[in-house]
Formats: sequence, structure tokens, C-alpha cells
Amino acid sequence: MAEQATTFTPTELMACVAARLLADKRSVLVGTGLPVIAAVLAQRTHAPHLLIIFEAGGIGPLVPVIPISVGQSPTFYHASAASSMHDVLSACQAGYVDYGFLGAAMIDTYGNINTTVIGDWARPTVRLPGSGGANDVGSLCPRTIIILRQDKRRFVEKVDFITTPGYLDGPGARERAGLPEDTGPYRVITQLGVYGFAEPTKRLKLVALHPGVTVDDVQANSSFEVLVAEDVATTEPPTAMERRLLREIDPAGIVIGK
Amino acid sequence: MAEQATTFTPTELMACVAARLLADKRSVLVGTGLPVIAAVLAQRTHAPHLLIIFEAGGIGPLVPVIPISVGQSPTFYHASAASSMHDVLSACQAGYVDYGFLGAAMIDTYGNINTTVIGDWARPTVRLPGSGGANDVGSLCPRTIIILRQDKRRFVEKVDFITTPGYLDGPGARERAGLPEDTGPYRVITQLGVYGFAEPTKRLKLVALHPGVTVDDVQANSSFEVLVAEDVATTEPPTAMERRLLREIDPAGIVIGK
Amino acid sequence: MSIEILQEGSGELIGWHDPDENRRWVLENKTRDLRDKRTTVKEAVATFVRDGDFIAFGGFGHVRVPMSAVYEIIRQRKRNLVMAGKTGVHDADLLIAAGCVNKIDVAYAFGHELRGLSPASRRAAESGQCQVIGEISNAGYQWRFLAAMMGVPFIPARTMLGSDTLKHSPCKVVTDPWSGKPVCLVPAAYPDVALFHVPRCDRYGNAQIDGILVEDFELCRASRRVIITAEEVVEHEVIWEEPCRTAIPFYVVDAVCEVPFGAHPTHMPYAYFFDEEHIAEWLDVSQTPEGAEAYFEKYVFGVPDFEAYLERVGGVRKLNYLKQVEQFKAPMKVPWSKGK
Amino acid sequence: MSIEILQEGSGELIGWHDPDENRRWVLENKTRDLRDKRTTVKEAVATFVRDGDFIAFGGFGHVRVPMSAVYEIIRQRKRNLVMAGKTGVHDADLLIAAGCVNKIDVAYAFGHELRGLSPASRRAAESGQCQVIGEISNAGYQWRFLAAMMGVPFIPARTMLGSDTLKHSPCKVVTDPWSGKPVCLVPAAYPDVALFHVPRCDRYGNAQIDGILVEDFELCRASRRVIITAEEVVEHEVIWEEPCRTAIPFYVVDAVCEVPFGAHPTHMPYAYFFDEEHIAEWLDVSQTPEGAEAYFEKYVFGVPDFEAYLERVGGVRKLNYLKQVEQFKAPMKVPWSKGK
Repeated sequence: MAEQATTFTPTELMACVAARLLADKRSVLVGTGLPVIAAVLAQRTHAPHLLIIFEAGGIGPLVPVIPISVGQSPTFYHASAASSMHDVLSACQAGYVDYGFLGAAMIDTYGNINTTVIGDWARPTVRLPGSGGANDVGSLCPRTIIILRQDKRRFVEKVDFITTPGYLDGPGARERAGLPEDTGPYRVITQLGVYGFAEPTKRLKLVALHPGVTVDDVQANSSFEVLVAEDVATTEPPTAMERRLLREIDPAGIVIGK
Repeated sequence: MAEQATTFTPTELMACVAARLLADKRSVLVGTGLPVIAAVLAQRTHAPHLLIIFEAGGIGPLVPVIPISVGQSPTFYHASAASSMHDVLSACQAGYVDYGFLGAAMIDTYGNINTTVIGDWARPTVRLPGSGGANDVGSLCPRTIIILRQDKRRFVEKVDFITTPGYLDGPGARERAGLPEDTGPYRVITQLGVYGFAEPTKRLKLVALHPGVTVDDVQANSSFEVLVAEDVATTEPPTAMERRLLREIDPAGIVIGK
Repeated sequence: MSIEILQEGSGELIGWHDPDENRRWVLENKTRDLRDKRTTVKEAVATFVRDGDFIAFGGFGHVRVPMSAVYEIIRQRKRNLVMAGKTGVHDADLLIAAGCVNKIDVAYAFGHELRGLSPASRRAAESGQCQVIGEISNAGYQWRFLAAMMGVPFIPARTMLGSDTLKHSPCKVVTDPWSGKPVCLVPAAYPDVALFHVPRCDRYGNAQIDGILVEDFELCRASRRVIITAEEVVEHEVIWEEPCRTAIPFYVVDAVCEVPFGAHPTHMPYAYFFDEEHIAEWLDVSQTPEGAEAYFEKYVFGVPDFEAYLERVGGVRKLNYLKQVEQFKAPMKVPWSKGK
Repeated sequence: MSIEILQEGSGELIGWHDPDENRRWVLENKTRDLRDKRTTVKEAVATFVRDGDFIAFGGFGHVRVPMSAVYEIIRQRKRNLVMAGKTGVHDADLLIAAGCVNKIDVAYAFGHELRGLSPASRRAAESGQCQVIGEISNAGYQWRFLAAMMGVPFIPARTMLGSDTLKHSPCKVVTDPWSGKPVCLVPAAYPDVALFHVPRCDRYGNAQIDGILVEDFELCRASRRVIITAEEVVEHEVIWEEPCRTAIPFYVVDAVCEVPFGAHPTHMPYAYFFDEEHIAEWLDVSQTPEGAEAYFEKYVFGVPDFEAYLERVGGVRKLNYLKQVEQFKAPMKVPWSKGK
């Protein structure tokens, strides 16, 4: 078994868990922050042939250090192509991109995401940035991975605003709406655990707990009753090597912390 | 008055007449053959700031010698851009191209062009190349100029097949079909004369005769009664300078002849 | 026979024109000849950016944003601009905070990517001072520009379906007549004016872009008026060497301005890094209206032009440093990162 | 609410797939990792071109056509190919004459541009040996590939309306729900296989094109299988230097073949001129079926590979001459021009 780090932060753990979900020889559309860190970590560990794509046009770069913007030069450093948003999002729509990564302000039981407003759309309590490319990723990718910090305000029964479609109101809803078949949220990663979606209901379901976290902790940080898999796994903590690599990818600790 | 050439061929005359129709500081989409020769001749005489565009992607070249293909390197020699068909035809559709040039196997009273089949479509007597970019030019350009050799088989009441729309079946038909407003055939140039389109009927109408040609010659080379303008002009013959320039543009005499 | 309109979004349809009407506008207003379009940013903004315009900026996020023009728009106190929030970040934040933009159509705005949310523009959105007139996704905006570039009324897309983003967009959902499945139609968007910063451009407006194009290829062709600021205005003959590198063709361009470091404090790929210290300063002071006001006094109204601004943000030493960071020769500073 | 379908063309709908079905195909068949795809033209054609395929070629007219692959398709006696006549000229003429292509969807075919009509393929069309399954315009085909590249069922266009070209196309005319005007919808076209010749490409398939792209950008992304022949296979690191020059990305490519002069007798911009003597020979002999047959015996079946063919058409002396013509160092010969 790999050497384990003695201490790690929740952010490090989420990055490692996300990285491990990415299969080698597949493609992933990433944004800045944890997603790009997870993808590069995957490349430097079990998935050396993972194709990393940025929505602004960078295709297949060897990302030297974490980019601050998804259009920054590291996103097309030693790349196969420095192309365009039209090219990348067309490729995504045409089925060339396997994984998508999203952050979220709020998520609901069907994996629908809100990053637009808290409160009423016309007179919001809090105005958030909106979709950006999130709706496109969530609409078009076969396997979307969502990363967020979980608490009662963020894990809600029904989001105020569906910025990005999860399973909408349940089985078949995506297809009825016209979204591409066989797409949708795949996993949700929080500081407490990892969630999948139950069949056939498409409701959020706990599949793994991080070390030291209990199902009670999960329920205490959700405003709805989370389904729990029969065989909930326990997340492997970050290895020392993973932690070293995370420092290499984010030397300034912008995302991973100092 | 400019020095006139003592002798000239019908092809030279058609090239000069076509060139003179092109206003300076406008744009023209050209194919190979007489169109590109006419456009370059215009550039080297009265229209130095004419923008020449080729459908395959060449934008604003200084065409050194006549290209044999519309994708050949002279079509983007000393050019502002070597782009793509999507870019050029989009620009045309969006209104950036003023003049279009077309050849034709057959033309009818409304300026509809056939370059697809003679006879029945499914079992043609003669199979011709089809639209190529012709339909796009004829659909999208404000002023389409058509050049062809005229005879009874080529000037017909109704073409067997409308490859490229002229005024279809008369006034308003283009707009009803959904074609962009204020587009359509502008002039037809043959070895006998120059034709416009009568208002409001949109029927072919003789507006100028080449030197030595009579209205009877025109009618004898048309299978329908051609309308004749009240004030039919006489085409100025090519000047010696124009003829010299034509030799420069087509030194091998590929189109202009030897 | 007919196909069903299944849904119509309620977002305001900004920037759409009947294709024939826009063709007429192009015919009457866009020049086709190579003419010298060099001018100053001051002149270009005075002439081509008008109060009430639907405005868009090239680049993406904090990358290759024509900031010298953004500052000039603020300096000239343009008003009632409607912004294409096609990922509008630092540009949107400043223009909203300065009161130039009071409506925005949002794909992404009110945030500074990894740096966090935008205090000033969020305040404006939440108070109603800046109105959000619609929502859309990045692909949605991208393809609205594609439709406009192509001179067609719409482009079909398979995103946004089923979401509230679509409900608040100007898109429609119809049945695809071939597959019978619902498909989203995004309407064309023709900005009144779009501004771009590029590494090099000739005097006529033929511009090259190093690295990713983002959506600049489509956006410049979609826009009615186009201002280019360039690190360097090069001879036309430079374009001849590699005409396949022309991303923006001269005939869509109205003004060409040479502005070295014209993207500062945003990033110019291969040339210079973000000025994270300056962005951090803005994020810090813009937490209050007074702080934002003081910022504009110091960096926009208080300087006569962009070069004076560059002096004020750190001059030659700062600019050299930013070049070094981009070349991996100096470490980046990220003051807004509090070691979270 | 609904919008009207005003017209439906009767052309055979070749190459269209439900977008979901094509996504599934892409998911299961296209690789995403950098893998060495170098092979011979013989292997590439044997593996990726299948009898009955809907096939398309890059380039335009007589420019940058992957002729070494065209000859190999003939040599391997592929049958029942359906060709995208997206301006198919020398390629179409040979493949029809050789009996490989027996259906063609025509934007432009049966001609050799300025050189005149194609005796062999016209004969085949008029006799019914090669069936024309539909008509379309160049823009129509271009945008069918755009739709496929984007994974959408159709793209709207304002061409072809009112014409018989549209009547014999697979397009539909509907009412634009915004303007109320009729608009043409061109359906997506996904070729089963497309072949391109490029100046340089890495072993994974990242290809650069010098000069115009024509419709190769969209076509390569639209096609299910892609074969690249390249003047030179370069190291991957060459791509790194200017990743913005990658016109064809590796993940759409299935085979990479190094074939110097691989476009002969067509033209390779900046590299070599058309071999007009050879094209004239074909136009001359193909006036009879026997002549065409003899041509294939001499230049295709009678040689083991493309290098032997290059020897037969004139070898080093001819190739050097064609390079010189392209560089304006030697005069072109145009034997088919009879001083008309």
C-alpha cells in the first residue's frame, strides 16, 4: 500500500479523490481551481494519457503550474492545439469529452446546480456569477464531477435556480428536455464524502465517507435526507506522493492552501 | 479618349466589360476564369481598392497571375487573410460581399442559371458540374454578374433546372423564397452585348451592344424575345492598355486565348 | 406540416437584428478597402463607443482584455452600456462599478475566477443599479456570435435544455425536424461595438492572435463596430508572410490603436502575466463604493492616458517583472490568495 | 405554438445521424490519448476505408487533394463508395472512372475547373453507372459539415432557397421563429471516412495547413474516421511551438502517413504546382473507357506504390520542376489549354 501522509487538509483530500475518478486515456474538460489540479494530479499518477481540455481553447497541454484563468498560457503550454471556444464546446457537444468538472454554490437531490442567484432571480439576495461554461459541461458531458463544500445551505432539496442541469426532476427528465443521452452528474465530492446517484431514482446517494466522517456528519450538513449506499466505502487518504505532487502543481498554494 | 486596340477577341471584350462594372472600394467574390481576370483588371485600372475574395478562403490577395483553381496559392498571395470557406461564405451571407461573378451553361428570362443538367435530372442528356459555389453567390450577393457565351440553346425561356436563383418567376419571388433582400442578378455579359433586368418585371433586357452587333443578332441568338432598352448603349472596345494588362494577368492565354 | 415551439425563454433579446436589416447596415457602414485606421484609444472610443451601445470585449476572463479601452470608456463617462457578459470579469466589474454599464446579459459576470467574487459589481446587481437582463451559457453566447457572423437568425445547440438558465435566456426550444428531439435555438447577437486586444495588427486592421482565439474569431465578425488595440502595429507585409494567421480581417475593423501593455492588468499570453498585485488592490478597495471611487480617481480620471497609468501602477520595473513571470523567470505574486 | 415546414428537398439524406447516435459512436470508437498512428497508405486505406462508405476528401478542386490515398483506394478496388462531391474534381473523376464510387452527392463534380468537363465521370453519370443522389451548394456542404462538427442536427442558411438545387437536396425550409422569414436548414453530414493531405503532422495526427483551410477544419471534425497523409511527419515538439497552427487535432485522426508529394498531380500551396501535363494526359485518355482503363493499368495497378508512380510520372526532374513553378522560377505548362 502506498505511503500515507500523516496529515492532510480537506482540500487536498478532495483533489485526490477527484483525480482518482479520472480514467486514463479519456478526456476531461476542466476549469481553474480544484478541477485542473485534480486532472493534472491524475496525469502525474495513474492517468498519464488523460487528455485535458479547457473551454477557452487549450487542448492537451502539459500544464506546468495551475493556471489562474482558463484562458491563460499554461492552458496551452506544450499543447496539441491552441484553438477556440467554438472548437472545444463543439467537440464537447459532439461527444469527444468524457468528463466534466464543476464547482457549485448549491446542489440539490437530483444534482442540479445553482451558481446564479440566491433568492429571487429578479431581486436576488446574493448575485452569483451565472453559468459560464458550467451549463454546457453539465449538459454535454457523459460524466460530470461536482466539487463543493457541503453544508445545510449548500445541500438543498431543490435549488433556487437550476443554472446547470443535473437530473432535473428525476429519471428521463434530461432526455425529455432534449439533453444528450447518457450524460449527467456522475459524482459529487465534498469535504465529507463522495456521492453518486441512485438508480432508477437519480437521487443523490452517499457512496464513500472520508476518513473520520460519519453518516451523521453527512446528514447534519444536508438540508435533506441523503440516501446512503449499503456498502459505503472509506476514502483512502492522500498519499505523501499525492501531497508532494499537489505542491508541485500549485506551488503558491492558491487553491491547495499554504 | 483612351487609345483603342485595333483588334480584340470577344473574350477580351467580355473581360473588359465585366471589369468596368466593378466599382472601386467594393468587394467581389470571384471564381477562376474570366471573373478573376475581370476583377484583377479592374484593380489594375479604375478600381485599385477593389477587395477580391475567393470562396475557398483567399481574402484580398494581390493576384500575380490567373489561378487555375480557386484554392491555388495565387488566391492568397500577398493577401490580408488565408481563411476558410466557412469564413468567406459567412461573410457573404452576412453582407460583406458586394459583387458576385458567375458563369452559366444556360440562363433564362429571369436570370435563373442552369449548370446542373440538360434534360431530365434523374436521366440527364448532359450532366454538368452542379452548383459549386454558384448558388451561394447568386443567392447572397447584392449584384451578381453573369458571363456566358450566348446562343439559342443557352438563352432560354425557362431553364431545365434552376441551379442558381435569378429572379425565379418574377418580382418578389426571391424575397418570398427567403433569399436575402436586395440581391440578385445585376448584369449578364455575352459576346454580343450586356443585359440588365427590367423593372418591375425582372426580365432580361438588353442595355448595351458590343461594337458591330445588332439587336437582330441578339434576337437570333436567343430562344426568347429579349427586351431592349430604349437607349441601348454601345460597348467601348478594349483599350490597348486593357489588352496589355489582360496578357499580364493571363500570360499563358489560358482564358484570354493565345 | 410544422414543428413545435416547445419553450421560449424570457430573457431580453439584446443585439438581435433581422438578418436583412443587418446586411443593409453592413452594406452601408462597413468599408471594404484597405484604409489606414490608426488612431488613439481616446479617439476610437469617442467615435465608436456610444451611450446605450450593446458592447462586448475580446479575450476571456482576465486574459487578453483591451483594458486601455476599458479605462478610456470610464474616462469618457460613457453611460447606459449593455454588456455582453460572455465571461465578463475585470472589464465588467470596472465598467459596472464606474456606472458605465447598467445592464448586463450574463453568461459569467460578478466574479474574478479563482480570485473570488466581485464586490463592486455584485453590489450593483443586488441593489438593482445594474440590471441583469438575461442568462445564458458560454456556449450559448459563443454560438449567438456564430449565428451573427454567419448572418443567420439562430444556431441550434444541445445545451441549456431543461435549466433555468434557458428559461431566463432569449433562446427557444423547438422540435428538430429530423430527429424529433427538442433542440435549443440560440438567436444571433450582433454587438453594436466590440473591442479586442491583440499582439499585432496592421494599420488596416488585419490582426493576429497568439495562442487561443477564445471566441474572438466569431465575435469580431458579429459586431457592427470593431476597435482593435494592439501591442504592436506592424507593416502590412508582415501579414503577407502568414495570411493564415489573420484571425481578425481588416474589413470588420473600424479603428486600430497601438497600445503596448494594453491588456494590463490582465494577461497577454506569451508576453506578460496578470498584475495580480493591481487586481488585488482593486478587489480590496472596491469593497466599498468610496474605495472604488478613489480607485477611479487615482488610476483613470487622475491620469491623462494609459501610459501615465502604466507609470502609476509601477512603471518599467513592474512591466519587466510581469514579462519575467510569463517567461517563468520570476515567481508570481498572488496577494489575493490568503493561503486558503 | 409551432413553426411551419415550408419545403422538404427530395435528395437522399446521406451521412446524417441522430446526434445521440453519433455521440455514442464517437464515445466508443475515437481514442483520446496521444498514440502513434503512423502507418502506410496501404494499411490506412485497407483498415479505414470500407466498401459502401460515405467518403470525403480534404482540399478543394485540384488543391491539396490526398491523391496517394485516392490511387490506393483504386488499387485496393474499393467498391460502392458514396462520395461527398463537396467540389470533387480530380479525385471524384478517377474514383468514378475506376468504379470505386457509384453514388455521388453533388455540390460540384464532373468537371476539372478551368480545364473543362470530366469525360470519364460524365459518361458514368449519363449512363447511370454513377448515380447522383442529391444536389447541394458549396456553402450547403460546408455547413452540413459544420453541423456535424458541432453535433447538432442542422444549421440554418440563406442560400439555395427557391432553387432546384434545394429541391434535389436533403434540406428543409422552415419559418424562422424570430423573423418569420423562410430559412433553409442543412442537415448534418458525417462522412464515414475523410482523407486529407497536409504539409506537416505529428505522429499522433496534429496537423498544420499552410494557406487556406477550405473546409478541412469542419470536415475533419465531422468525419467518423480520418486518414492524414502528410508531406512530412514532424516531431510532436514542433506542434508545441505554435499550437494555434493545429488545424486538425489528433483526437479526430485515425491514421498518419508520410507521403512526400502526396498531392500529385494536384497542387500543394507553397510547395509544388499542379502537374498539368499529367492532368492533361488523364483528360485526354479518359475520353474513352479503354483509355481510362489503360491509365489505371499504367499508373495505379502497374506500380506497387506511390513512389513508383512518382517515378513513372517523371521522377525527380518532374518534381523539381513542379517546385520551381510554384516558386515562380519556371513557367507553367498547360497542355489542356488549346489557346481558346
